[in-house]
Amino acid sequence: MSTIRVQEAAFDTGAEIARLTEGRPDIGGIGCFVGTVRATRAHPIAALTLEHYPAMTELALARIAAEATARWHLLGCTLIHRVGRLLPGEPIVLVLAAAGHREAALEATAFLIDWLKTKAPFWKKETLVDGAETWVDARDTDDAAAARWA
Amino acid sequence: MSTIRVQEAAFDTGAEIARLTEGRPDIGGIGCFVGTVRATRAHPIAALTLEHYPAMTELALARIAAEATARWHLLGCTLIHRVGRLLPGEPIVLVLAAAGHREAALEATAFLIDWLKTKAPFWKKETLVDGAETWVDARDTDDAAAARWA
Amino acid sequence: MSACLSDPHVTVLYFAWLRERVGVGEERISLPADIRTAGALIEHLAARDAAHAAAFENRQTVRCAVNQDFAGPDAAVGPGDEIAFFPPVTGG
Amino acid sequence: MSACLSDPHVTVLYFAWLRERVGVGEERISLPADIRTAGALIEHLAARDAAHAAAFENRQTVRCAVNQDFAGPDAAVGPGDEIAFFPPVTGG
Repeated sequence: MSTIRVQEAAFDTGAEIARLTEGRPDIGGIGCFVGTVRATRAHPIAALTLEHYPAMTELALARIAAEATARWHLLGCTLIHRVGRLLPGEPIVLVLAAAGHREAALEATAFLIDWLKTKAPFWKKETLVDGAETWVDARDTDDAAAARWA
Repeated sequence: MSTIRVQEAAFDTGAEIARLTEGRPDIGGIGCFVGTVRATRAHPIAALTLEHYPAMTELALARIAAEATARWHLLGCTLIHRVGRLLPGEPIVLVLAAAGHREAALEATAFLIDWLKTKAPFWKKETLVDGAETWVDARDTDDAAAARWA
Repeated sequence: MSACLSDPHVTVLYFAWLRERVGVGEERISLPADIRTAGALIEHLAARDAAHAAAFENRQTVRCAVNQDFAGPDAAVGPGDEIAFFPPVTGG
Repeated sequence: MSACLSDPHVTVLYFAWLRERVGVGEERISLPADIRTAGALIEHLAARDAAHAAAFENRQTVRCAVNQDFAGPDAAVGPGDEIAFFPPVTGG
Protein backbone atom coordinates (compact mmCIF):
# COMPACT_ATOMS: atom_id res chain seq x y z
CA MET A 1 0.00 0.00 0.00
CA SER A 2 1.46 3.32 -1.05
CA THR A 3 0.36 6.84 -0.25
CA ILE A 4 1.58 9.38 -2.80
CA ARG A 5 0.74 13.07 -2.47
CA VAL A 6 1.92 16.39 -3.84
CA GLN A 7 0.52 19.33 -1.89
CA GLU A 8 1.10 22.91 -0.80
CA ALA A 9 0.00 22.29 2.78
CA ALA A 10 2.27 20.98 5.52
CA PHE A 11 1.96 17.30 6.43
CA ASP A 12 1.46 15.68 9.83
CA THR A 13 4.19 13.06 10.20
CA GLY A 14 2.60 11.40 13.24
CA ALA A 15 -0.76 11.08 11.48
CA GLU A 16 0.92 9.64 8.37
CA ILE A 17 2.76 7.02 10.44
CA ALA A 18 -0.54 6.13 12.15
CA ARG A 19 -2.28 5.81 8.77
CA LEU A 20 0.55 3.61 7.44
CA THR A 21 0.60 1.23 10.39
CA GLU A 22 -3.15 1.09 11.22
CA GLY A 23 -4.28 -2.52 11.40
CA ARG A 24 -0.88 -3.88 10.35
CA PRO A 25 0.66 -5.71 13.34
CA ASP A 26 2.99 -7.51 10.90
CA ILE A 27 4.97 -4.26 10.66
CA GLY A 28 8.05 -4.31 12.90
CA GLY A 29 9.73 -1.06 11.90
CA ILE A 30 9.04 2.22 10.14
CA GLY A 31 11.86 4.20 8.60
CA CYS A 32 11.20 7.88 8.04
CA PHE A 33 12.91 10.87 6.52
CA VAL A 34 11.76 14.49 6.69
CA GLY A 35 13.58 17.01 4.52
CA THR A 36 13.36 20.64 5.64
CA VAL A 37 14.19 24.05 4.19
CA ARG A 38 17.72 24.75 5.40
CA ALA A 39 19.03 28.24 6.07
CA THR A 40 22.44 28.91 7.60
CA ARG A 41 24.48 32.02 8.32
CA ALA A 42 26.73 31.06 5.40
CA HIS A 43 23.72 30.60 3.12
CA PRO A 44 20.88 32.72 4.49
CA ILE A 45 17.94 31.93 2.27
CA ALA A 46 14.60 33.66 2.82
CA ALA A 47 12.43 31.10 1.03
CA LEU A 48 12.44 28.12 -1.28
CA THR A 49 9.93 27.82 -4.11
CA LEU A 50 9.15 24.33 -5.35
CA GLU A 51 7.89 23.83 -8.91
CA HIS A 52 6.89 20.49 -10.39
CA TYR A 53 5.48 18.79 -13.49
CA PRO A 54 1.94 18.00 -12.33
CA ALA A 55 1.03 15.45 -14.99
CA MET A 56 4.17 13.45 -14.26
CA THR A 57 4.96 13.91 -10.57
CA GLU A 58 2.61 11.44 -8.92
CA LEU A 59 3.38 8.91 -11.66
CA ALA A 60 7.12 9.27 -11.00
CA LEU A 61 6.64 9.01 -7.23
CA ALA A 62 4.42 5.94 -7.64
CA ARG A 63 7.12 4.27 -9.77
CA ILE A 64 9.75 4.96 -7.08
CA ALA A 65 7.43 3.62 -4.36
CA ALA A 66 6.70 0.49 -6.40
CA GLU A 67 10.41 -0.14 -6.93
CA ALA A 68 11.15 0.15 -3.20
CA THR A 69 8.15 -1.99 -2.28
CA ALA A 70 9.32 -4.77 -4.60
CA ARG A 71 13.00 -4.61 -3.57
CA TRP A 72 12.46 -4.56 0.19
CA HIS A 73 9.05 -6.29 0.45
CA LEU A 74 7.66 -3.20 2.10
CA LEU A 75 4.37 -3.48 3.95
CA GLY A 76 3.65 0.17 3.23
CA CYS A 77 5.23 3.28 1.87
CA THR A 78 4.40 7.01 1.93
CA LEU A 79 5.82 9.80 -0.24
CA ILE A 80 4.52 13.33 0.34
CA HIS A 81 6.19 16.28 -1.36
CA ARG A 82 5.25 19.89 -0.91
CA VAL A 83 5.25 22.51 -3.66
CA GLY A 84 4.96 26.28 -3.63
CA ARG A 85 6.76 28.76 -1.40
CA LEU A 86 8.32 27.40 1.80
CA LEU A 87 10.15 29.19 4.60
CA PRO A 88 13.32 28.13 6.45
CA GLY A 89 12.65 25.27 8.85
CA GLU A 90 9.50 24.17 7.04
CA PRO A 91 9.20 20.52 5.99
CA ILE A 92 9.49 19.82 2.25
CA VAL A 93 9.27 16.08 1.89
CA LEU A 94 8.17 13.06 3.91
CA VAL A 95 9.33 9.51 3.20
CA LEU A 96 7.98 6.54 5.18
CA ALA A 97 8.83 2.88 4.65
CA ALA A 98 7.27 0.14 6.76
CA ALA A 99 8.66 -3.40 6.85
CA GLY A 100 8.82 -6.48 9.03
CA HIS A 101 12.30 -5.55 10.27
CA ARG A 102 14.35 -2.41 10.64
CA GLU A 103 17.05 -3.21 8.08
CA ALA A 104 14.55 -3.22 5.21
CA ALA A 105 12.68 -0.18 6.55
CA LEU A 106 15.82 1.96 6.89
CA GLU A 107 17.44 0.86 3.63
CA ALA A 108 14.22 1.50 1.74
CA THR A 109 13.93 4.95 3.34
CA ALA A 110 17.41 5.88 2.10
CA PHE A 111 16.62 4.48 -1.34
CA LEU A 112 13.32 6.36 -1.58
CA ILE A 113 14.81 9.76 -0.79
CA ASP A 114 17.84 9.12 -3.02
CA TRP A 115 15.66 8.19 -5.98
CA LEU A 116 13.14 10.92 -5.27
CA LYS A 117 15.94 13.48 -5.43
CA THR A 118 17.06 12.31 -8.87
CA LYS A 119 13.96 10.78 -10.50
CA ALA A 120 10.99 12.96 -9.57
CA PRO A 121 10.23 16.18 -11.48
CA PHE A 122 10.65 18.88 -8.85
CA TRP A 123 12.77 22.03 -9.08
CA LYS A 124 13.81 24.36 -6.29
CA LYS A 125 14.33 28.08 -6.57
CA GLU A 126 16.03 29.85 -3.69
CA THR A 127 15.19 33.38 -2.67
CA LEU A 128 18.07 34.89 -0.73
CA VAL A 129 17.50 37.44 2.03
CA ASP A 130 18.61 40.18 -0.36
CA GLY A 131 15.83 39.18 -2.77
CA ALA A 132 18.06 37.48 -5.34
CA GLU A 133 16.56 34.35 -6.87
CA THR A 134 18.50 31.33 -8.10
CA TRP A 135 17.49 27.91 -9.35
CA VAL A 136 19.21 25.31 -7.22
CA ASP A 137 21.77 23.22 -9.09
CA ALA A 138 21.56 19.44 -8.94
CA ARG A 139 24.24 17.97 -6.70
CA ASP A 140 26.68 15.39 -8.08
CA THR A 141 26.50 13.70 -4.69
CA ASP A 142 22.79 13.11 -5.27
CA ASP A 143 23.53 11.30 -8.53
CA ALA A 144 26.18 9.24 -6.75
CA ALA A 145 23.74 8.41 -3.93
CA ALA A 146 21.09 7.30 -6.43
CA ALA A 147 23.64 5.29 -8.43
CA ARG A 148 24.49 3.05 -5.48
CA TRP A 149 21.02 1.48 -5.78
CA ALA A 150 21.36 0.74 -9.52
CA MET B 1 20.85 18.68 22.03
CA SER B 2 19.62 15.23 22.98
CA THR B 3 16.28 14.10 24.34
CA ILE B 4 16.48 10.78 26.20
CA ARG B 5 13.39 9.22 27.77
CA VAL B 6 12.28 5.87 29.12
CA GLN B 7 8.53 5.72 29.69
CA GLU B 8 5.48 3.48 29.81
CA ALA B 9 3.30 5.87 27.81
CA ALA B 10 3.17 6.02 24.02
CA PHE B 11 5.11 8.83 22.33
CA ASP B 12 3.96 11.37 19.75
CA THR B 13 6.41 11.18 16.85
CA GLY B 14 5.17 14.38 15.20
CA ALA B 15 5.50 16.34 18.44
CA GLU B 16 9.00 14.96 19.02
CA ILE B 17 10.09 15.99 15.52
CA ALA B 18 8.64 19.46 16.13
CA ARG B 19 10.47 19.74 19.46
CA LEU B 20 13.74 18.62 17.82
CA THR B 21 13.56 21.06 14.94
CA GLU B 22 12.00 24.08 16.68
CA GLY B 23 14.10 27.18 16.03
CA ARG B 24 16.76 25.25 14.13
CA PRO B 25 16.61 26.31 10.43
CA ASP B 26 20.16 24.93 10.02
CA ILE B 27 18.61 21.44 10.07
CA GLY B 28 18.18 20.07 6.54
CA GLY B 29 17.01 16.55 7.27
CA ILE B 30 15.60 14.39 10.06
CA GLY B 31 16.04 10.64 10.02
CA CYS B 32 13.59 8.65 12.09
CA PHE B 33 12.97 5.08 13.08
CA VAL B 34 9.95 3.73 14.93
CA GLY B 35 10.08 0.13 16.15
CA THR B 36 6.73 -1.56 16.77
CA VAL B 37 5.50 -4.76 18.41
CA ARG B 38 5.29 -7.26 15.58
CA ALA B 39 2.81 -10.12 15.47
CA THR B 40 2.41 -12.40 12.48
CA ARG B 41 0.38 -15.51 11.74
CA ALA B 42 3.60 -17.54 12.00
CA HIS B 43 4.45 -15.91 15.32
CA PRO B 44 1.22 -14.72 16.91
CA ILE B 45 2.28 -12.93 20.06
CA ALA B 46 -0.33 -11.44 22.38
CA ALA B 47 1.97 -8.95 24.12
CA LEU B 48 5.56 -7.91 24.69
CA THR B 49 6.80 -6.92 28.14
CA LEU B 50 9.84 -4.66 28.30
CA GLU B 51 12.07 -4.70 31.38
CA HIS B 52 15.06 -2.43 31.89
CA TYR B 53 17.81 -1.47 34.35
CA PRO B 54 16.54 1.92 35.52
CA ALA B 55 19.76 3.22 37.07
CA MET B 56 21.68 2.49 33.88
CA THR B 57 19.25 2.91 30.98
CA GLU B 58 19.23 6.68 30.49
CA LEU B 59 22.99 6.74 31.02
CA ALA B 60 23.47 4.10 28.30
CA LEU B 61 21.11 5.91 25.92
CA ALA B 62 22.87 9.23 26.55
CA ARG B 63 26.23 7.61 25.73
CA ILE B 64 24.82 6.26 22.46
CA ALA B 65 23.33 9.66 21.58
CA ALA B 66 26.62 11.40 22.37
CA GLU B 67 28.54 8.98 20.15
CA ALA B 68 26.18 9.57 17.21
CA THR B 69 26.20 13.33 17.75
CA ALA B 70 30.01 13.40 17.64
CA ARG B 71 30.37 11.08 14.65
CA TRP B 72 27.77 12.72 12.40
CA HIS B 73 27.80 16.27 13.81
CA LEU B 74 24.13 15.93 14.62
CA LEU B 75 22.14 19.08 15.34
CA GLY B 76 19.79 17.11 17.55
CA CYS B 77 18.95 13.57 18.55
CA THR B 78 16.02 11.89 20.33
CA LEU B 79 15.84 8.41 21.87
CA ILE B 80 12.59 7.36 23.53
CA HIS B 81 12.08 3.78 24.67
CA ARG B 82 8.94 2.38 26.19
CA VAL B 83 8.85 -0.19 28.99
CA GLY B 84 6.06 -2.29 30.45
CA ARG B 85 3.44 -4.34 28.62
CA LEU B 86 2.85 -3.50 24.95
CA LEU B 87 0.37 -4.93 22.46
CA PRO B 88 0.92 -5.88 18.80
CA GLY B 89 1.20 -2.80 16.60
CA GLU B 90 2.17 -0.52 19.47
CA PRO B 91 5.33 1.58 19.13
CA ILE B 92 8.29 0.50 21.28
CA VAL B 93 11.10 2.85 20.38
CA LEU B 94 11.62 6.19 18.65
CA VAL B 95 14.94 7.31 17.18
CA LEU B 96 15.36 10.77 15.66
CA ALA B 97 18.56 12.25 14.21
CA ALA B 98 18.68 15.78 12.81
CA ALA B 99 21.54 16.99 10.63
CA GLY B 100 22.39 19.52 7.95
CA HIS B 101 22.01 16.92 5.21
CA ARG B 102 20.17 13.65 4.74
CA GLU B 103 23.19 11.35 4.52
CA ALA B 104 24.27 12.13 8.09
CA ALA B 105 20.70 12.05 9.40
CA LEU B 106 19.93 8.64 7.90
CA GLU B 107 23.27 7.03 8.74
CA ALA B 108 23.04 8.27 12.32
CA THR B 109 19.49 6.90 12.59
CA ALA B 110 20.69 3.43 11.54
CA PHE B 111 23.64 3.68 13.94
CA LEU B 112 21.43 4.77 16.85
CA ILE B 113 18.97 1.89 16.53
CA ASP B 114 21.78 -0.64 15.92
CA TRP B 115 23.66 0.47 19.04
CA LEU B 116 20.50 0.81 21.08
CA LYS B 117 19.64 -2.82 20.29
CA THR B 118 23.00 -4.07 21.55
CA LYS B 119 24.16 -1.49 24.12
CA ALA B 120 21.12 -0.40 26.13
CA PRO B 121 19.84 -2.53 29.03
CA PHE B 122 16.38 -3.58 27.87
CA TRP B 123 14.95 -7.09 27.77
CA LYS B 124 11.83 -8.31 25.99
CA LYS B 125 9.54 -11.06 27.12
CA GLU B 126 6.97 -12.35 24.66
CA THR B 127 3.57 -13.59 25.70
CA LEU B 128 2.13 -15.88 23.04
CA VAL B 129 -1.60 -16.09 22.37
CA ASP B 130 -1.70 -19.41 24.28
CA GLY B 131 -0.31 -17.63 27.37
CA ALA B 132 3.22 -19.07 27.14
CA GLU B 133 5.95 -16.60 28.07
CA THR B 134 9.48 -16.55 26.65
CA TRP B 135 12.38 -14.17 26.99
CA VAL B 136 13.40 -13.04 23.51
CA ASP B 137 16.86 -14.20 22.45
CA ALA B 138 19.37 -11.67 21.19
CA ARG B 139 19.81 -11.89 17.41
CA ASP B 140 23.29 -12.51 15.94
CA THR B 141 22.27 -10.16 13.13
CA ASP B 142 21.91 -7.35 15.69
CA ASP B 143 25.49 -7.91 16.86
CA ALA B 144 26.63 -7.89 13.23
CA ALA B 145 24.68 -4.69 12.55
CA ALA B 146 26.24 -2.99 15.58
CA ALA B 147 29.72 -4.24 14.64
CA ARG B 148 29.68 -2.43 11.29
CA TRP B 149 29.93 0.89 13.16
CA ALA B 150 32.93 -0.19 15.27
CA MET C 1 1.90 8.09 -29.60
CA SER C 2 -1.85 8.07 -30.15
CA ALA C 3 -1.18 9.99 -33.31
CA CYS C 4 -3.63 11.38 -35.78
CA LEU C 5 -1.58 11.81 -38.91
CA SER C 6 -3.63 14.73 -40.06
CA ASP C 7 -2.65 16.67 -36.90
CA PRO C 8 1.14 16.66 -36.65
CA HIS C 9 1.28 18.65 -33.42
CA VAL C 10 3.10 17.99 -30.17
CA THR C 11 2.72 19.68 -26.81
CA VAL C 12 6.01 21.01 -25.47
CA LEU C 13 6.37 21.85 -21.78
CA TYR C 14 9.16 23.79 -20.08
CA PHE C 15 10.04 23.88 -16.39
CA ALA C 16 12.24 25.92 -14.05
CA TRP C 17 14.76 28.12 -15.86
CA LEU C 18 13.90 26.66 -19.25
CA ARG C 19 10.36 27.96 -18.75
CA GLU C 20 11.70 31.35 -17.70
CA ARG C 21 13.99 31.60 -20.73
CA VAL C 22 11.42 30.44 -23.30
CA GLY C 23 8.85 32.73 -21.68
CA VAL C 24 5.99 30.20 -21.62
CA GLY C 25 5.41 26.96 -19.75
CA GLU C 26 3.62 25.21 -22.56
CA GLU C 27 3.31 25.50 -26.31
CA ARG C 28 1.71 23.49 -29.03
CA ILE C 29 3.93 23.20 -32.06
CA SER C 30 3.67 21.61 -35.48
CA LEU C 31 6.15 18.76 -35.77
CA PRO C 32 8.05 18.66 -39.10
CA ALA C 33 7.96 15.17 -40.58
CA ASP C 34 11.74 14.78 -40.32
CA ILE C 35 11.82 15.39 -36.54
CA ARG C 36 11.59 11.94 -35.00
CA THR C 37 13.63 12.13 -31.79
CA ALA C 38 13.76 14.34 -28.70
CA GLY C 39 17.28 15.40 -29.66
CA ALA C 40 16.17 16.49 -33.13
CA LEU C 41 13.25 18.38 -31.54
CA ILE C 42 15.70 20.30 -29.34
CA GLU C 43 17.66 21.40 -32.43
CA HIS C 44 14.43 22.41 -34.15
CA LEU C 45 13.21 24.42 -31.14
CA ALA C 46 16.61 26.06 -30.49
CA ALA C 47 16.55 27.40 -34.06
CA ARG C 48 13.16 29.11 -33.61
CA ASP C 49 14.18 32.34 -31.88
CA ALA C 50 16.56 33.87 -29.36
CA ALA C 51 14.44 32.86 -26.36
CA HIS C 52 14.43 29.19 -27.32
CA ALA C 53 18.12 29.39 -28.25
CA ALA C 54 18.87 30.72 -24.76
CA ALA C 55 16.85 27.95 -23.11
CA PHE C 56 18.73 25.25 -24.98
CA GLU C 57 22.10 27.00 -25.04
CA ASN C 58 23.73 24.44 -22.73
CA ARG C 59 22.37 21.11 -23.99
CA GLN C 60 24.16 19.19 -21.23
CA THR C 61 21.95 20.71 -18.56
CA VAL C 62 18.68 19.96 -20.36
CA ARG C 63 16.70 16.86 -19.41
CA CYS C 64 13.63 15.54 -21.18
CA ALA C 65 10.48 13.49 -20.60
CA VAL C 66 8.29 12.07 -23.35
CA ASN C 67 4.72 11.38 -22.29
CA GLN C 68 5.61 11.81 -18.60
CA ASP C 69 8.55 9.41 -18.66
CA PHE C 70 12.21 10.44 -18.54
CA ALA C 71 13.80 10.04 -21.97
CA GLY C 72 17.17 10.53 -23.63
CA PRO C 73 17.91 12.45 -26.85
CA ASP C 74 17.36 9.31 -28.93
CA ALA C 75 13.80 8.81 -27.63
CA ALA C 76 11.18 8.71 -30.36
CA VAL C 77 8.74 11.61 -30.57
CA GLY C 78 5.68 11.78 -32.77
CA PRO C 79 2.40 13.59 -33.30
CA GLY C 80 0.25 13.82 -30.18
CA ASP C 81 3.17 13.38 -27.76
CA GLU C 82 3.74 15.55 -24.70
CA ILE C 83 7.43 16.43 -24.52
CA ALA C 84 8.84 18.24 -21.50
CA PHE C 85 12.23 19.95 -21.16
CA PHE C 86 13.76 20.92 -17.80
CA PRO C 87 17.00 21.12 -15.84
CA PRO C 88 18.20 18.19 -13.72
CA VAL C 89 15.64 17.70 -10.96
CA THR C 90 16.28 19.10 -7.48
CA GLY C 91 13.40 17.93 -5.32
CA GLY C 92 13.51 16.27 -1.93
CA MET D 1 34.47 2.11 43.99
CA SER D 2 33.63 4.62 46.72
CA ALA D 3 34.52 1.87 49.17
CA CYS D 4 34.33 1.94 52.92
CA LEU D 5 36.71 -0.81 53.98
CA SER D 6 34.73 -1.57 57.10
CA ASP D 7 31.65 -2.43 54.93
CA PRO D 8 32.71 -5.04 52.38
CA HIS D 9 29.30 -5.28 50.71
CA VAL D 10 28.24 -5.05 47.08
CA THR D 11 24.80 -4.68 45.57
CA VAL D 12 24.02 -7.36 43.02
CA LEU D 13 21.18 -6.87 40.53
CA TYR D 14 19.57 -9.45 38.26
CA PHE D 15 17.44 -8.83 35.19
CA ALA D 16 15.17 -10.85 32.87
CA TRP D 17 15.53 -14.63 33.26
CA LEU D 18 18.47 -14.28 35.65
CA ARG D 19 16.15 -12.41 37.99
CA GLU D 20 13.48 -15.08 37.60
CA ARG D 21 15.94 -17.89 38.33
CA VAL D 22 17.60 -16.24 41.32
CA GLY D 23 14.17 -15.26 42.63
CA VAL D 24 15.04 -11.67 43.54
CA GLY D 25 15.97 -8.61 41.50
CA GLU D 26 18.47 -7.24 43.97
CA GLU D 27 20.55 -8.52 46.86
CA ARG D 28 23.23 -7.08 49.07
CA ILE D 29 26.03 -9.50 49.65
CA SER D 30 29.22 -9.51 51.64
CA LEU D 31 32.20 -9.61 49.29
CA PRO D 32 34.95 -12.02 50.33
CA ALA D 33 38.37 -10.34 50.21
CA ASP D 34 39.63 -12.69 47.49
CA ILE D 35 36.80 -11.82 45.03
CA ARG D 36 38.18 -8.97 42.94
CA THR D 37 36.63 -9.45 39.47
CA ALA D 38 33.14 -9.84 38.02
CA GLY D 39 34.08 -13.33 36.83
CA ALA D 40 35.17 -14.41 40.29
CA LEU D 41 31.95 -12.95 41.70
CA ILE D 42 29.93 -15.12 39.29
CA GLU D 43 31.72 -18.24 40.56
CA HIS D 44 31.12 -17.16 44.14
CA LEU D 45 27.40 -16.51 43.53
CA ALA D 46 26.86 -19.70 41.50
CA ALA D 47 28.16 -21.72 44.46
CA ARG D 48 25.65 -20.22 46.89
CA ASP D 49 22.57 -22.32 46.13
CA ALA D 50 20.60 -24.10 43.42
CA ALA D 51 18.77 -20.94 42.32
CA HIS D 52 21.98 -19.00 41.75
CA ALA D 53 23.55 -22.05 40.12
CA ALA D 54 20.62 -22.21 37.68
CA ALA D 55 20.91 -18.49 36.89
CA PHE D 56 24.59 -18.80 36.04
CA GLU D 57 24.43 -22.29 34.56
CA ASN D 58 25.28 -21.07 31.05
CA ARG D 59 28.02 -18.50 31.64
CA GLN D 60 28.16 -17.62 27.93
CA THR D 61 24.71 -16.07 28.01
CA VAL D 62 25.40 -13.93 31.09
CA ARG D 63 26.36 -10.29 30.63
CA CYS D 64 27.48 -7.89 33.33
CA ALA D 65 27.60 -4.21 34.24
CA VAL D 66 29.70 -2.74 37.04
CA ASN D 67 28.42 0.55 38.34
CA GLN D 68 26.04 0.97 35.37
CA ASP D 69 28.68 0.33 32.73
CA PHE D 70 29.01 -2.85 30.67
CA ALA D 71 31.95 -4.90 31.90
CA GLY D 72 33.67 -8.17 31.05
CA PRO D 73 34.59 -11.00 33.48
CA ASP D 74 37.96 -9.37 34.19
CA ALA D 75 36.40 -6.10 35.36
CA ALA D 76 37.40 -5.14 38.89
CA VAL D 77 34.74 -5.25 41.60
CA GLY D 78 35.09 -3.96 45.13
CA PRO D 79 33.13 -2.93 48.19
CA GLY D 80 30.32 -0.48 47.46
CA ASP D 81 30.00 -1.44 43.80
CA GLU D 82 26.69 -2.13 42.06
CA ILE D 83 27.09 -5.23 39.89
CA ALA D 84 24.31 -6.28 37.52
CA PHE D 85 23.93 -9.62 35.73
CA PHE D 86 21.58 -10.14 32.80
CA PRO D 87 21.18 -11.89 29.44
CA PRO D 88 22.27 -10.18 26.21
CA VAL D 89 20.08 -7.12 25.76
CA THR D 90 17.08 -7.22 23.42
CA GLY D 91 15.65 -3.73 23.37
CA GLY D 92 14.72 -1.60 20.38
